[in-house]
Amino acid sequence: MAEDKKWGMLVDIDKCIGCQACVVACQSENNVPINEEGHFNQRRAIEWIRIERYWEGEFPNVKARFMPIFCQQCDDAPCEPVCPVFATYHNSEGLNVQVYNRCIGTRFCANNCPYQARFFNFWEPEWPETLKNQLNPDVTVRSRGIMEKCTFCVQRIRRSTREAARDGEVVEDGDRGMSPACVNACPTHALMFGNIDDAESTISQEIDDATRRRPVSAPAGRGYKMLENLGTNPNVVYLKKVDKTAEEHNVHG
Amino acid sequence: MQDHVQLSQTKINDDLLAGVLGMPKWWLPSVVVLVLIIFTGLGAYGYELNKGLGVSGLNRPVFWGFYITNFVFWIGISHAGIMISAILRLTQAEWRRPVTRAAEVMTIFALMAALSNIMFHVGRPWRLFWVYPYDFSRGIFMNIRSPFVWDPSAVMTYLIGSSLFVYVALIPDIAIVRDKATGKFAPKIYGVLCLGWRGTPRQWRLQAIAGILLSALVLPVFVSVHSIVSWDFAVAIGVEGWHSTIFAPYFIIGAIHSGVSAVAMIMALAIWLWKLENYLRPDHFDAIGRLLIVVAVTWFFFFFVEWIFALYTLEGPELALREFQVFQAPNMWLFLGFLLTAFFIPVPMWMFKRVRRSPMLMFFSTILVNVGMWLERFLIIIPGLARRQPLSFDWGTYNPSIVEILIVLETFAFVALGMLLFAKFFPIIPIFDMKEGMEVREEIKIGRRIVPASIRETP
Amino acid sequence: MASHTDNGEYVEGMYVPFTSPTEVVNDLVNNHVKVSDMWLRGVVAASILLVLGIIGFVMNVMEGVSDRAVWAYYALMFSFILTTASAAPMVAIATRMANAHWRRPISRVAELWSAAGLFSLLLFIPMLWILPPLNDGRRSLWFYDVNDAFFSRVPIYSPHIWMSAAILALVALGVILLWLSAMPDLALMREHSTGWRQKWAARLSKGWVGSSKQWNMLYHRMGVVGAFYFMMLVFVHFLVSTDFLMALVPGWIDSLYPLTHAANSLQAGVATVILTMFFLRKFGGYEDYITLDQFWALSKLLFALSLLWFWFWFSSFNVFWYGKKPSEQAVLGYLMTGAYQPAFMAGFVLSFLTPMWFMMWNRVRKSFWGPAVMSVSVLVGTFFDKLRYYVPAWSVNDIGIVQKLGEPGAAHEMALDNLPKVNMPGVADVFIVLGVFGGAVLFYLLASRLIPPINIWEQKELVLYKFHKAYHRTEVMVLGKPR
Amino acid sequence: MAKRSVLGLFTEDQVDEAGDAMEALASAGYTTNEYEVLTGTPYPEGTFGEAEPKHKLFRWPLTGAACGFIVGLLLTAGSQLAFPLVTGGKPILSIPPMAIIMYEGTMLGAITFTIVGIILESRLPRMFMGAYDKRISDGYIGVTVTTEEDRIPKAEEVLKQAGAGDITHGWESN
Repeated sequence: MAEDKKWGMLVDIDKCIGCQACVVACQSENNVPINEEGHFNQRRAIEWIRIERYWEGEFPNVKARFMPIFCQQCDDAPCEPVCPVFATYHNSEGLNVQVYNRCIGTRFCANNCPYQARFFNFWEPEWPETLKNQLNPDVTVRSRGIMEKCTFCVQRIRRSTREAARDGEVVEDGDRGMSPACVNACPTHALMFGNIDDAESTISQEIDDATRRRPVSAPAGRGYKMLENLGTNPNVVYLKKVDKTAEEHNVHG
Repeated sequence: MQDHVQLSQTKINDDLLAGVLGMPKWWLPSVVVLVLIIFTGLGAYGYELNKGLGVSGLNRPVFWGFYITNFVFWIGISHAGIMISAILRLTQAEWRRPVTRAAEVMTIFALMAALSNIMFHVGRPWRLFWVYPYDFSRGIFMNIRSPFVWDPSAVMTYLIGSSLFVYVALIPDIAIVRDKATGKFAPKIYGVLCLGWRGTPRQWRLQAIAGILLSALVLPVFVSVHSIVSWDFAVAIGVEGWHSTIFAPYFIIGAIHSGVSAVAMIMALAIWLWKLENYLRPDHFDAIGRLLIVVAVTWFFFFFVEWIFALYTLEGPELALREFQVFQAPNMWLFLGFLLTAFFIPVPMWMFKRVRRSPMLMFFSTILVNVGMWLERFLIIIPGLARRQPLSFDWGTYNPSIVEILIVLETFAFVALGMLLFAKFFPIIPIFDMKEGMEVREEIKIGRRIVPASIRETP
Repeated sequence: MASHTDNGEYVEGMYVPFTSPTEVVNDLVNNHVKVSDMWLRGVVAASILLVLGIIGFVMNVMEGVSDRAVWAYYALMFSFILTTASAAPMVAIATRMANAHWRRPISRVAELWSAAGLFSLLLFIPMLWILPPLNDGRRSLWFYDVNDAFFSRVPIYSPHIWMSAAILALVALGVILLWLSAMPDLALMREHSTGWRQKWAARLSKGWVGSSKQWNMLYHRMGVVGAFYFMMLVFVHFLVSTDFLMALVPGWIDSLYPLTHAANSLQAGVATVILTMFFLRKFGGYEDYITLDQFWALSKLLFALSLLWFWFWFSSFNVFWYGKKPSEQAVLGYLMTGAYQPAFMAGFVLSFLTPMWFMMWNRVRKSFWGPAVMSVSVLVGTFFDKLRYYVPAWSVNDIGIVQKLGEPGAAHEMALDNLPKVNMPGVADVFIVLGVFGGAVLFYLLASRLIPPINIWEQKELVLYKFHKAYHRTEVMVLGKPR
Repeated sequence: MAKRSVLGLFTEDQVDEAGDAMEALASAGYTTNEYEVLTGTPYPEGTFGEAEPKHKLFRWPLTGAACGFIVGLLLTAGSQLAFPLVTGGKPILSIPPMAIIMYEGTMLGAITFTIVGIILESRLPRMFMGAYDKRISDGYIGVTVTTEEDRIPKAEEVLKQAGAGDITHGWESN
């Protein structure tokens, strides 16, 4: 069990059925404000994880393709260096963290994110009275004028490591409910979370198996990373749909 | 050739101080109007502060809009000041004399306007000072790897530098105002401002050196400022069409294009407002027109190269972006307007001597240029952000809200007001420089031809 | 009207011209017609080098034109001549447009370099065979794309066609400019000289009698030709740096580079002129004309252009470095930090750091040795800078795009994945470098015998428009601004 | 002790007379830092036969540049080392950004120091105007002598002889 951590995610497009359970789970876990219709029309909806739906083929034999997209926690994240106030940086566990208190809202990071995984609080977030009490006490409620994005549910990671430390154990992937809300919520286990620095961990096994004989110029397994040509080195690996017609979409985003 | 008018020093004083000692009747009304516009804009900003940036037209993925466009535009305008005064001082071009100060003053107010745009733009402006190494209590400094830290450092350097530059060049004229001003306090105040200038040979000598030395020092800064502004965009790899190495020089030359045009505009205005036709001669417009042709053509070449290399890659997303920029409404119309106003209407106009020598025509052609250059910035920033790229699920659009429009108008009013106020308290045309110009003018008689000449101190 | 010494010379910091045009004429004509042995030595040395170069060229031809890597150094030298000799006339053109009086003694010195343009034309011919046409998938300005119905209709030899046309135009313009500005002087030669020189002058001066009509035409034409020369120069650099350089390296997309190529050439051109001035002054016997004024003014220009060098380089580098795109990182690594790093460092130090540091000081700028030494540094620096671009680029042999163009999004992946082996200069390459250098100098020396290297008529104008006069208790300089 | 100063006023076209006055003053034994010519416009150097003013301006920009450079270096390197946060896989000491900010610092230092230098080198700010005449702004040329009280009348005499129109007196203290 390796001590050094590098959290990663594995998304199996083949298993995704586009049920949006992850989206709902994420919203309630991370105190993401309710996206009313208005917000969507203004293109200001905040979804840390979103299911992108692409239609493929011509009617009648048209297929829906689903693609869960969230912060890829890139190693060479283009969003990090451009923040003038260190509001976002790379922490020791390979996470691209967002420090809300520091953010002054230049929205530079959002421009530089090729995955558009960053969201800006254009309005003061509001919840109906009835929902006020279900806010997650472990997660900051972001004020208006700052950026936010997927954190791999860092609060869960922290809690489980803390508890493990208390019991004198080293936390394993997935136990003590450490994996992000979206992963727990996915009915088809399309999402997998874990420490990719640890060669034994299930996720590393999966990724290794899926991405053998990289780079993408000579594609082997189903594994690929989004927009790899930009050299952002994401920590999220996608697995192609097992379907010839899907390839173009998946390989190049 | 130099169809100039030789004037006595008293005459020069009276003409150029008319706006300072007296008050033209149009002055107060126009100030009132401008102040009203400014208050409207600030009201809109207050509303934005209160409600949040939701009141603007910004959205995901178009996170930058009018404010940044306007920021870049004003930075561009600000570049004319140093461009005109520094380069023409260094080349000792005689026609610089009347235009330098107006240009430099415009630099200062344009820079302030640009900075204010950043304030309008950010989500939490009350913490904007965090980009400076100031806040020790917070226990963290700014991230100097961010172009948004390079920007403030460069712009502040430029602002401080050019303000001091203007002040030093202003001292002898303040002394003149001190001698001319009447009333109880004015002479005292000006006396303090001019630091007790008396006009000894030593002071004049250093004044001359200051012109050259400071020009040489400010020029590199002026180059760096807009390069850095361009890197705000060029270093980004997330946005198609921004990641291009040519951006730095391309922005510079664009800035000069719009800035020099702005100077020509101000010259025309000065003629009409302060009746300075004896000082701003058709020759000056002719010269600035020639300069503008060169600048505009160079700028167009850069524009051309930038496009060639966008297509050179034959990359799908890049081509898609360009297609979106040029062939899809509304960008299509903006692009068309931009090409016409920034290049294809004014430049052919300037080709004719008659146009170059007419303040009226120069005024309108240069206004066109600035409209065009504003559109250019808009077309660089927005279509790229609309993300015509593989993740087609997130394509965006942008419609500015009334709040943004009001605030943009406010910046224009602000610069205009700044110029008017400055012109009320200080001579907007450098008096001593004009006098010197009259002093050094010479003529050489060769046979029947009289060649204009000018006196230089022997090196 | 002005206080003069009786002879044109350089008296404490200020240039005192000749009093009368006739003196100017006599002095310059005499100086021009006599053959100095310094000149003969120069010709002999240059010819020897040229012969070496031809030997080297033949050695390369033996190896054949199929492998581009063999010709890397040849391409380097072509671009070097294009960057130095072809850019030198700009000094004359620009200053003439700015109507700067100090240019008058040296405008011809600069223009004569367009004679060396003929040599660069010769150099260019073999490159047509070495470079592949578009149909083997090399990138190009002409958007050749085997898959695209429209683009594939582009003639596959477009780069060669356009480049040849452009460089031909450039050289032609240069020679025409030289001829135009020489016309009045040739007329002088026609009157004042004898033998073959007189015949040649008579033929070329085209019945120049110096009527005011002719003068107006001359000024006008020189302006137009000069402007076109500048445009063509920029265009040629644009084509060379894209179709003959960047296109060869997959993933090298630097939209600023064509302009960098042109801007650097201006810097090198100024350096070339300064160095030529220096030699003409030292060995050509023109001390009275090429004075501190010229060195001072040109060294300011060189200083500014050296700063520009850094700005262009940094603008490209910063964007690549910050962007971290793999394709761009690969190119940076190959051209800058890789095996060619020494060449890059040499270029950086000699073309930027040294001039910047030393020419900051007026004492260096306002001297004869300072600018000369700095120009040597700049020229050597330019050589190494061009080396680190051309040699690696021409060593890339598999452009390797064709097979990728089929795949979706192939353009993204056009990156330099396998680095070619380092290309060290062989004997032939050294010979070629020396030979090209010698050839250019030889062309200049020969031309300087046919046409006076100091512009006599502009020198006469100087006497009219620039003189000193007493002003109350001091003396000032009066500068006329004709036109 | 308190000094007094006297000013002789010459008209715009009395340039040479003003020059004469300066020469006369010199020959009357006044030192060059006692008498000065005041003009409303810059005349070419030495028009009145005055000596070229010596100044040490050129050390100012260099000092300023050096200071600015050092500050920039400390600031950039220091802030990165003090908060070693990795951003975008860039090195902790990233040279290009440091270069940019150090450059700005250098230029800012150079410019501000130059301005200060120019003001100080031109002997400004000056607390006491001494003998001065507003008409100098209208192109009149003033020759002023600043010296001990007892030598004032002689200076006045000299100025009058040289053809000075009006004579004004002023107090000087330094």
